[in-house]
Amino acid sequence: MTYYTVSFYLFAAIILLSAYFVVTTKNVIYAAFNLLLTFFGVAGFYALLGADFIAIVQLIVYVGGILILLLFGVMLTNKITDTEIKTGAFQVLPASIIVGMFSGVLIASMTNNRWIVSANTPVAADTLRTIGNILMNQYILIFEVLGVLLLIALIGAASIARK
Amino acid sequence: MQEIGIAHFLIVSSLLFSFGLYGVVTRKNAIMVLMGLELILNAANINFITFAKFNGNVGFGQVAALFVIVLAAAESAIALAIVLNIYKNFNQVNVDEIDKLRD
Amino acid sequence: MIYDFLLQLTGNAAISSLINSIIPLTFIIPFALFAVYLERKVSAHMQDRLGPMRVGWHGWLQSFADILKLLQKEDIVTADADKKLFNFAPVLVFAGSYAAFAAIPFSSAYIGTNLDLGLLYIVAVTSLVVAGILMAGWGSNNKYSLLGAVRSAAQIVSYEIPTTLVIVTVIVMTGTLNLHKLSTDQTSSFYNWLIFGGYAAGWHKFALIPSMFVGFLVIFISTLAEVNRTPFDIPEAESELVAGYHTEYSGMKFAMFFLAEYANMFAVSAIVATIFFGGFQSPFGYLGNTLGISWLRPIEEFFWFASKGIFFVFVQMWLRWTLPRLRVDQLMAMCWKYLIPIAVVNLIIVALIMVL
Amino acid sequence: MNELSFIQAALVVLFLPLLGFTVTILYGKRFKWLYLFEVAIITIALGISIYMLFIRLAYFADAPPFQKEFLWINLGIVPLLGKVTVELGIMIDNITVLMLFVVCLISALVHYFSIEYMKGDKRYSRYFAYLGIFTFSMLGIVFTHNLLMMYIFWELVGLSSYLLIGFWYEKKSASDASKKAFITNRIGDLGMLAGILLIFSTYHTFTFEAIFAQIKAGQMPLNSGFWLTATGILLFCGAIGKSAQFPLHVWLPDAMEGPTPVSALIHAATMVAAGVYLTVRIFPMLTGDALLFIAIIGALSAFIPATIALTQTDIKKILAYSTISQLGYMIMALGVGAYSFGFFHLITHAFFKAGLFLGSGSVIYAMHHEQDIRQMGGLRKKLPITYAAFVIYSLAISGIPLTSGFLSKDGILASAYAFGGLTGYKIFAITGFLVALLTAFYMFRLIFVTFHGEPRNQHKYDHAHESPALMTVPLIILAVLSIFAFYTANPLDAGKGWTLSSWIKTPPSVVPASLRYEFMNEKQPEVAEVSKSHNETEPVAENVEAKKNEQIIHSEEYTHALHSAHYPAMGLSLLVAILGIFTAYLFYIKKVVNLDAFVEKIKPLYNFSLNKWYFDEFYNSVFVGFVMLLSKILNWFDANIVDGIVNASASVTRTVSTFSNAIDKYIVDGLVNFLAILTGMFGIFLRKLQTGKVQTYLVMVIFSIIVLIFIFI
Repeated sequence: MTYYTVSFYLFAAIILLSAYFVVTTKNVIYAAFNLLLTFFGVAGFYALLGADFIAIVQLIVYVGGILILLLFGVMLTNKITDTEIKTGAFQVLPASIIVGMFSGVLIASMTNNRWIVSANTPVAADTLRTIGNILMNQYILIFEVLGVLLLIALIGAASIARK
Repeated sequence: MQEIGIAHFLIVSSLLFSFGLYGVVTRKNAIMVLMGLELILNAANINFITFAKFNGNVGFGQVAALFVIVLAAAESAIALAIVLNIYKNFNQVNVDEIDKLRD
Repeated sequence: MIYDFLLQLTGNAAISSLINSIIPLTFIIPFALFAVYLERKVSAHMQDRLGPMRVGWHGWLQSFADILKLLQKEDIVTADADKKLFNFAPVLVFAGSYAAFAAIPFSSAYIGTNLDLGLLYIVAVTSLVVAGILMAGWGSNNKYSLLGAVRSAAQIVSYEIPTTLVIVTVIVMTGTLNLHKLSTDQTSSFYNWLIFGGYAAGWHKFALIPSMFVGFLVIFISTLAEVNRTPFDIPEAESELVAGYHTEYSGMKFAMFFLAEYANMFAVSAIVATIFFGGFQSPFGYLGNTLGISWLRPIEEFFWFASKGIFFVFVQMWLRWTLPRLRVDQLMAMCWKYLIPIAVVNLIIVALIMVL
Repeated sequence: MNELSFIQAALVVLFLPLLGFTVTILYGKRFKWLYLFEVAIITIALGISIYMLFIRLAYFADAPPFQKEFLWINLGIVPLLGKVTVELGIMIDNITVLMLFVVCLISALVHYFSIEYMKGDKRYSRYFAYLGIFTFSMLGIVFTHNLLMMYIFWELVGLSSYLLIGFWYEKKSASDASKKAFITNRIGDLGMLAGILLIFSTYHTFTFEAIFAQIKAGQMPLNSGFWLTATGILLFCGAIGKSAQFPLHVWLPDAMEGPTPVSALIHAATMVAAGVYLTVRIFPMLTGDALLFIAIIGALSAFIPATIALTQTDIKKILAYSTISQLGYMIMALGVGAYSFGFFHLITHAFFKAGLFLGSGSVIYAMHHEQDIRQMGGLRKKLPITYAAFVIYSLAISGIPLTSGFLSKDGILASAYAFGGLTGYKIFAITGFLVALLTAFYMFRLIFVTFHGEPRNQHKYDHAHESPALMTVPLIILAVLSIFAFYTANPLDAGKGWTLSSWIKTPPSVVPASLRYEFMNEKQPEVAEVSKSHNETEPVAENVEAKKNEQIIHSEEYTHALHSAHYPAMGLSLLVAILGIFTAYLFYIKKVVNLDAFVEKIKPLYNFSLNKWYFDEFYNSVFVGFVMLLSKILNWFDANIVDGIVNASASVTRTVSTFSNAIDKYIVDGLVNFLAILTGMFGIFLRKLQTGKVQTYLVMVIFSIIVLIFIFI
C-alpha cells in the first residue's frame, strides 16, 4: 500500500462523500461548501494523474471563481434574516431508480471495457510548457474563440444581472 | 488491493457523474441544479485527464480539460446572472414554481 | 534542504514531512506576536503616542498578555449562528493562509515544497481564504458579517487579476514559476534583483527596469488589497461594519483570524520580496562565504528574507496609518480601471522587450 | 465663361437658396440674425444670375441651349420598355437666363422688402427660410430640362406656396386659403401627371429634346393625333392650376391671406408665371387644337377676373384678379401663337405686378394693416414715393406708351388681331381690347380711390407715413424696370422694337403638319429644296439648313398679317387704355355720376361682379352639393336595397340554420363529443408526462438512453 494508493482512496472518498452531500443536503450553503470539498478532491485527482497545472487551474477557477459565484448566488437569492434556506427535492424515487440504473450501466461499461493503455506512461515533466505549446500551435483557433466566448459571456452576464 | 489503474479513476468519475445527474434531476433550487451540473463537468474532466495520462498523450487531454474548465466558468457566470434575474422577478429560484408561462 | 536532513535523521518520509510542514508555524506565531506589537508601536508613534508601555520594557510583553487574555476568554457562539460553518470558518481561513507558506522559500535550505508552479499555487490556495471568509460571514448570521464577507470576497477575487497579470509578466521574463529557482537566480548582488531588471544581460536589463518598477507597484497594491489592509480594508471598515466578517468571533477563533491576517501580511510581503527583491538573497556578499562557514549562509539568508518581509509588513502598517480608506466604488475603479490596464500594458511591453 | 462654367454657375445658383433654407430653418430659432444669411445668399444668387444673363445674351445668344445630364435612376432593361434610365438635367438657353434673372431679382427685392415689412413677426427667420425654399424650387423649374424634374419642383413650389399662404396659420382664413390653394393646384397637377405618364409610356423619356425629336419623327401617343392634342392639354392642366387660369382661378384671390411680400413674389410675379413658363417649354409639341383650347382658356381667364376686379374693395384682391387677368393674357398670347410676346409680357408683368404688390404692401404697412381701399384716400401726400411708383406701374399695366407694358401688351393684341384675321377667330382680339379697357379702368379706380380725394379714415390717415428705405428702394428699382428703355430703343414701335425678340425666337413646331395651323407651316418648296440640295453636296446642304433655321418660324403670310396688324392694334389699344383711364377719372375724381345711384341701377351686374361671378358658390353648390346628393342616394341605396338583400338572406339563413342546428346538435356533436372524450382521456394520461419541468424530461431522456443501450447492446 503506497502513498499513491492511500491518496487515491482518500481523494476518492472526499469526492464521493462530498458529492453525495451536495446532491442530498437540504441546506444550500452546506451544499456549496461540500462542493468546495469535491473540487478539492478532484484537484487532488488531477495531481495524482500528473496534471499539476490543471489541478491548480481547477483550484483557481472552480474554488476561486465558480464556487464564489455560486456562494454569491446563494447569498443574494436568500434573505439574510431567513435562516430557513433549506430547499426540497422532487421526483426523488423515479430519479434514484433511473440514475441508479444509469450509473450501473456506466460503471459496467467503464470496467468491462478493455482500454488501450499506453505501456510507457511518460513522467509529466514540465506539463505547463507542453500545454502552452499545444495551445499556441494546434489549438490556437479554439483558444482564441474561447477567449472571445469568455468575453461575451462576461459581458452578457454583467448585462443580464444589471437589469 | 490491486494497483490503482485506469478503471479506478473511471469508476469514481462515473459515480460523480451519477451524483451530478441526480442533483440536476431532483433539486428544486436552481443554484443546486447548477452545482449538479458542475459535478457532471468535473466528472467529464476527470475522464479527460485519466485518458490523457493512460494514453501517454498527456498534453491533449489536459488541454481539453482546460477548455472544459473555461466553458464551465462562462456557463456558471451566465447561469448565475440568469438566476439572479429570475430571483429579482419572481422572488424565488425554485425551478418547479417558476411557471409563469404555463399560467 | 532540511527535508533531506530530516529524512536522514528519522528515516521515515511521513514523519519528516510532518515536521517539515510544521516549521513555518514556528515562524508564523512568533512573527504574529511581534507584528501585533509592532503594529501598536508603529501606530502609536505615528500618532505621537507611546503605545503599550506597561508589560515589560516598553511593553514588549504586551502580545503575550493579549494571547493569554484571548485564551482565557469564553468562546461565544451566537444562538442563531450556523454552528458548523461558524466553527469551521477560522480553520479554513488559517489553512488557506498557511498553505501559501508551503511554496515560500525561507532560505536556500528550507522551502516547504519545491513546487514548479509555486506562484500559481499560492494564488490558488488564496481562494480558500475567500471561501473561509464567506463561510464566516454567512455562519455568523449577522448582516455586518455577511456584508463584510461579500465585500471581502469581491475585493479579493477582483484583485487577483492584476496580481496574476504581474505574475504572468514575471513568467514571461524569467520562464519559471518556481519561487526557489526565482530566488536562487537573483544571486550575488542587489543589481541582479528583478526590480533592477533581473539577471538579463545587455540593454534588456535597463529597458526592463521601468516595467519592473510598475509591476512591483501593481502587485504591491493589489496584494495589499487581497489581505484587506488599509486603505483597502472596506470588508472590516470599523465605522461601517463593526468589524466585518469576524464581528461575532471571540476568543481563540478570533485569534485564529488574527493569526491568519498577520500570516497573510507576511506571505504577500514575502512574495513581493521574493519576486522583485531577490527573496532570501543578500544584497551583497555573505559572511558565511567570506569566513568559509558553510552552515552560516542559510541562516544569513533567512535573516535577509525575514528582514525584507518585515520591512514590507512595516510599509503596510505605515500605509495603514497614513492613507484614508477608499469607498467601494473607488476600490473597484482602482482595480478595473487602473491596475488591470496598467498591468496588461506592462505585460505587453515586457513581452516585446523579451522578444526583441 | 464656357458651357461647363455656365452649368456650374447654374448649379451654384440652384443650390444656394437650398443651403440658405436648410441653415435658416435649422438654426434660425437659436441665432436670430440668421435671416441675414438667407438675404446674403439671395443677393449672391442675384449677382450670379445677372452675370449669367449678360454673358449668355452677349456672347451665346444664338448658341444652342447648354445642357448637362445627370443619371439619377438606372432601371436597367425593363420588359416591354427596353433600357430605362431617368436623368436629371439642366438646360440653359435664353429663356432660362431671362427667367432666372426675373426670379432672382424679384426674390431678392422681396427679401429686402420683407426685412422691414415682417419686422417683429414671431416666426421671422422661418419666413426667410420659406422664401429660400421657394426660390430653390422656382429655380429648379427654371433650370430643368425634363418633365419629371419639372414635376418634382412643380410640387415643391406648390408646397412652399402652401407654407407661405398659411404662414399666419393662427388665422382661420389663412389656413383655409392655404388648403384651398393646395387642393386646387392638385387638381391641375393631376392632369399634368397624367400627361407626363402618357408621354413617358410613349417615348420612355422625360427629356424635352428627346420627346420633341420623337414627335418630329412621327411618333405619337397611342398613334393618334387626337392623343397628341390630349397630351398637350393635359400638360397644360398643370399650368391652369399653377397660373390660376379659369376654372381653377379661385385659389389666387384667397391666397392674398399670406404676407404681402409673399403675394408679390409668388402670387404675382414668379410662381404663377411658372404655368406660362411650362406652356412656353412645351410649346413646340402643342397641336393646333391644343393651342386653340389654350387660347380659349386664356381669353376666359383674362376677361372674367377683369370684370370682377371692377368692384372689389380689398386692395390686394383687386391686384390678385388683375394678376389672373394678365396671366390669362399671356396664356392667350401663347394660344394664338405669339410665343415671344407672351414671354415678354411674362417678364414685364413680373416687374410691374411685383411692384404693384410691394406698393400695396407699403400702403398697407403705412395704414397699419388696413387693406380696404374705402378706408384710404388722399395718401399721395403722405406716401409720395409709393404713389409715384404705383402710377408708373399702373400706366404700364394699362399699356400706355413709354412703359414696358405698352410694348408687350400691344404685341399680344397685334398677334391676336392677326390671328383673327388669318383663322377667323376674331373673338380673341375683341376680348383682348375689352380686357385692356377694363384693366385701365380698374387700375386707375384703385389709384384714384386710394391716393386721391379726401382721407376717409382721418385717424389712420394721420398716422400714415412713408415706408423706410428698405421698402421704397425695391419699389423704385421695379418702377425703373417698368420703363421702356430697358427693352427697346423705340418706344412706339411695339412690333419690332423689342430687343429681346431677336433673342427669343418662336421654336419650330414639331407637330405633324396636318395638326398645326396652316400659317405655322413652313413653306413646302423650301423643304423640297432642302431635300434636293441634300443629295448634292454637303456644304450647300449646311447652308440651306442654316437658312431654314432662320425662316422656320412662321409663314410669310403670318408675318405679313402681323406686320399689318401692328399699327391698327396699337392705335386701338392706346385708345381703349386712355378711354378706361378717363372713365375712371370721371367716375372717381370728377364724380360726374353719382356712384351709388349708378350701382343701384345696375345692381344685378354689380352684385354678379362683386360676388366674383359666384364661382365659389357655384363650386360649393355643384361639386360639394353633387357629392352630398350622391352620398344621400348611396345612403338610401345602402339602407334599403343592400340592407334589404342582406336582411332577406339573413332570414333565409336563419331558417336553414334551425334545421342544421338540430342535425348538428344531435348527430355531429355526438360524434365530436365522443371523440373529445376520447382525446380528453388520452390527454389526462399524457398530461402527467408533460410537467413543464426540464428535469422530468431529463429523467425521461436518461430512461430512454438506458432502454436504447439495452436494446442495442
